[in-house]
Amino acid sequence: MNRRVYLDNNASTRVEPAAVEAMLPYFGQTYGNASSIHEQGQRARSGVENARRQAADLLGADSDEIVFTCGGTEADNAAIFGVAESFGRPGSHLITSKIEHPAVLRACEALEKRGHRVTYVDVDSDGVVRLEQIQESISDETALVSVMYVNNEIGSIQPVGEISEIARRQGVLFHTDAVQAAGKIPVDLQQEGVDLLSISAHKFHGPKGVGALFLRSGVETAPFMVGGSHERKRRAGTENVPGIVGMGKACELAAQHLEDFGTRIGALRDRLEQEVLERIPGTVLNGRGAKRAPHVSNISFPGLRGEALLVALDFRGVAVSTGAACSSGAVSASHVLTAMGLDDRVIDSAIRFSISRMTTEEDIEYVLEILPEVIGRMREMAIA
Amino acid sequence: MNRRVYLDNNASTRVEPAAVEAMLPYFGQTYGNASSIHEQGQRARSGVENARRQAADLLGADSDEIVFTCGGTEADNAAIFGVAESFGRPGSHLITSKIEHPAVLRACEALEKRGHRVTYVDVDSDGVVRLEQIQESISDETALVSVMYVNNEIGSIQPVGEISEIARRQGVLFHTDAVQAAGKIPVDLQQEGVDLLSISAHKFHGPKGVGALFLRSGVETAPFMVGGSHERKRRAGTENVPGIVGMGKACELAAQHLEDFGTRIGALRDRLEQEVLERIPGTVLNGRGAKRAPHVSNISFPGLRGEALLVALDFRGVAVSTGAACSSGAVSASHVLTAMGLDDRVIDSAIRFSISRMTTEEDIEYVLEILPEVIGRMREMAIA
Amino acid sequence: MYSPKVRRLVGEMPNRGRIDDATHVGQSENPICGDRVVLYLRFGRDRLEKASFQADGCTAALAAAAGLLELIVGRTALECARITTDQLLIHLEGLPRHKTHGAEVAVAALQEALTAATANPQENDPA
Amino acid sequence: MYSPKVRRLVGEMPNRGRIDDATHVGQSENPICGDRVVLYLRFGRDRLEKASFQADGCTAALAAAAGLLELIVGRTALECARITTDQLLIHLEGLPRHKTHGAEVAVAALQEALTAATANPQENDPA
Ligand SMILES: Cc1ncc(COP(=O)(O)O)c(C=O)c1O
Ligand SMILES: Cc1ncc(COP(=O)(O)O)c(C=O)c1O
Repeated sequence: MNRRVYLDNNASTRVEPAAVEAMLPYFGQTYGNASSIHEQGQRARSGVENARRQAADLLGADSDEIVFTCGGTEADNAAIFGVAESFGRPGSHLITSKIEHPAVLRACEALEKRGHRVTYVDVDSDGVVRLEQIQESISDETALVSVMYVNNEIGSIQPVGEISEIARRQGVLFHTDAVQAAGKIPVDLQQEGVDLLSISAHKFHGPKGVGALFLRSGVETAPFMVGGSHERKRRAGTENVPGIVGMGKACELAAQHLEDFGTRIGALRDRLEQEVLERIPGTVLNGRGAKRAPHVSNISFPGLRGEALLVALDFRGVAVSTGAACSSGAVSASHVLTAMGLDDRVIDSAIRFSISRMTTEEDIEYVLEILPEVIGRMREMAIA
Repeated sequence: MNRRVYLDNNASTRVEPAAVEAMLPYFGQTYGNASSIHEQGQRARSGVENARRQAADLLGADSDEIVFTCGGTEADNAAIFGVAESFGRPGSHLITSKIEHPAVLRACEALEKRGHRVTYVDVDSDGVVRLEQIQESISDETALVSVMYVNNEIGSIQPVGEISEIARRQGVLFHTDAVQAAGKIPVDLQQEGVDLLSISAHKFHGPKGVGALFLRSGVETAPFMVGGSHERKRRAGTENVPGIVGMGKACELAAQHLEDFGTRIGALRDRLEQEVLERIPGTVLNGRGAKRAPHVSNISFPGLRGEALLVALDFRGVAVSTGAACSSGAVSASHVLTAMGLDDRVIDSAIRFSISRMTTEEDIEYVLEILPEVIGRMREMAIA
Repeated sequence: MYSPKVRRLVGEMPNRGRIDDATHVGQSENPICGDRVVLYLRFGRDRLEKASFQADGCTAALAAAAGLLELIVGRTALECARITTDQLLIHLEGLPRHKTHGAEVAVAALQEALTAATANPQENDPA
Repeated sequence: MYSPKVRRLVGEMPNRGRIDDATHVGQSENPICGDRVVLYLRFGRDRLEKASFQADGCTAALAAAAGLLELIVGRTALECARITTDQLLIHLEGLPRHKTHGAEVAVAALQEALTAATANPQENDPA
């Protein structure tokens, strides 16, 4: 029988059993609304506030600086729309990069339609933003700089410290999408000059449908979701108590495993990369020259098509993803690999392997065993 | 020992064990991202699509017309902002009522700041919107009429059929916040001329943090949450698979219990009301003259303060809520009771009892036993 | 939100109502939120023998009035006069941020009772 | 998204590559998405004895080419010529909405093979 190996952890991860355990009482016993004054509500409130501390601890933040959201997308949207709309002037200027997640890019595009101006800075061929372009485009009309911490497709770590310095010198707010950084590389908000930061629980073994926006103390933005006075009036909507509790537990566990993540997971990833490059001629490691998070490998097999390779690997029990989003049928080339200026044949054949702390050495061995065979077949089938 | 009686089901409900059961496999086993092409992802996708059918069935809608959200607030925000922003003209006109949930009211207010115009129609002393005001204010500049199905504070059922007729005659879209209607009174979208409708799972024994927006086939709105191409490009963000699956199960169960809800729960509520009015002199039943949903009773004890009464009842094991929202410390009078034109002493002393299908006869007996005693004490303490 | 102590005080409302043989009566009101507290005190030879309260106000004010009586019964007038809002807040196991004024109203009513001319001044207590 | 049949076909890729003794060769391309399929067919006396494919394209096109060969091997040229896109789609247990053109490319390559002059026309088959 096929072994099942899940190497699509950047898409979503397995929820930690301990996180599920922590959530369970909040479905059938402590089911009150955390805004309710009665004991049922207040016990739910305690669960939420405990989780807020756990999330704050993972990031080196203060509990008061954490606003829970329904995921990374909402956190990104809330940061971008929130800052733009509370900027003093009607049409503000934003700076972001060409390799952001769609949750940032689409929000910026929506703002452009509403009369705001957005600069999309380039990246180099390793997928790292060009700092000088940020420096050149920033001005006192700039409301926000938003550059991600770790790119989800290739894992490149962006120079967040330098960017925050540039923003700070200009007195401009800085947001970073840390959805692929939190729980994977050390993020310490006490050190870094980040004003807003997005995370999402399901990327580090927490439940789907819950995330958080860090809002540095003193930073005020227009709320994105409006309604009841939840989350200290910063985000409306009945708090997802079990989800938030699960996220809190996942934050605690991620913090505990952070060191191990950098070493053991990094080693697994390195072994995967080295062996694939060695055993399969003609492969290309994307973002090779960048400082990369330890859990992502983006490898191209020029001449093949990523999606077919994905399906073939899946048939052998290995779950991966392509750089290309083709959710609506029309395969569109990865905007990240495109921004890196890569060759079409490299872009079309890219496969993303993303590891988690639940990945074992045996998993990697299995992939190394079957991958050359699968690639071999696909090459036999290709039109010469 | 105190019995524990939960009569705050309009704030949130206990999650059905069967719904939790349905969710569990999606945390630790089928944890893939429902947008992923591999089998892990596609199994998650099946869970989501099955839930979509279950939600559609509860409402008499088509699966394609259901967009999952992270709750009632997001569904309301998405409807209001989405329609206003995709309306042809820059400054559109909206019609809503003074007794809407803050998720609708705050969204309308935000639109006013952006240059849209909003008419807030009055209600009568029973909490039912004045149809004639909708009729008078609607015009071809109106983008949307949004009036709730069932009011959350007093349970009054709004004349949704008539309103939709008025809107339809004028060619205007009609949204209804059915968060307190779905699963409690029959809602059949095949019959009703509703174009957009919001529901929230945690109000009918589903999990918190998941809801849905019904978008009638052919109705196109600008998406509220932007990013990846999820939910057929109508709502970005990784789908909360376990939450959605739990919501689906809750929809299925709510549909099965709907008849029972109208009869058994209605009878429990009626008994509670009658006995309270009889046993405790000087009480007032708010919204008495309106057609009301079977699960809500809003009763005032003039001379007392609702919140203190709530705390005193909680001490005896009975969880209820006040009309007044005082989440941020400053008690503000209920906007619903205020809109009904009630006396301050009635407004300040209102208590909402909200029942669910998990409420038993014994629960109601217990409340009837302790309530007169608690009210008696509070009256002894009051300044004459 | 509310401490177990506050919940118990509001749940049980000990010493509610008025006592007829009070030696001292004091009343205080917070004009902003409308909280009102009336305290009835009966001092014996040198100690507070009995006390009761009436209140019209939010949970915090009710609990503060009832809690204050727990703190002062059995004390001398001088000791009573020295009770501070902070001591009361500690006794209440805290009040929510925006609700500490409830404790102030109760302490103000006590001060008022101790200084004002009393309803039936059988004894003159050197407050 | 993809049926178990499609997954198996792409996973196993049966009959991939080229056969040297093909009697018929046909190629087709979808200019929009760039899918390309080449079919190699070896007809015996009156039946298709052997076939193989090469493809450069998306999952649907690959599966369609491999699936088409499963459908036609053992059939007469006439029967082969009558295979429709719909039959192929059924054999594939469906393709995603926007991907049915993958099946069209494969069927077009077959038509092309059957009508065009073949690489080594040992036999003339009345297609
Ligand atoms: C970098 C990045 N940002 C944002 C998101 C969106 O997060 P979510 O799926 O929780 O909405 C993702 C993942 O999808 C991501 O990888
Ligand atoms: C009528 C009504 N609309 C909207 C909402 C908001 O729903 P949610 O709590 O799921 O955001 C609620 C409940 O809080 C409600 O009662």
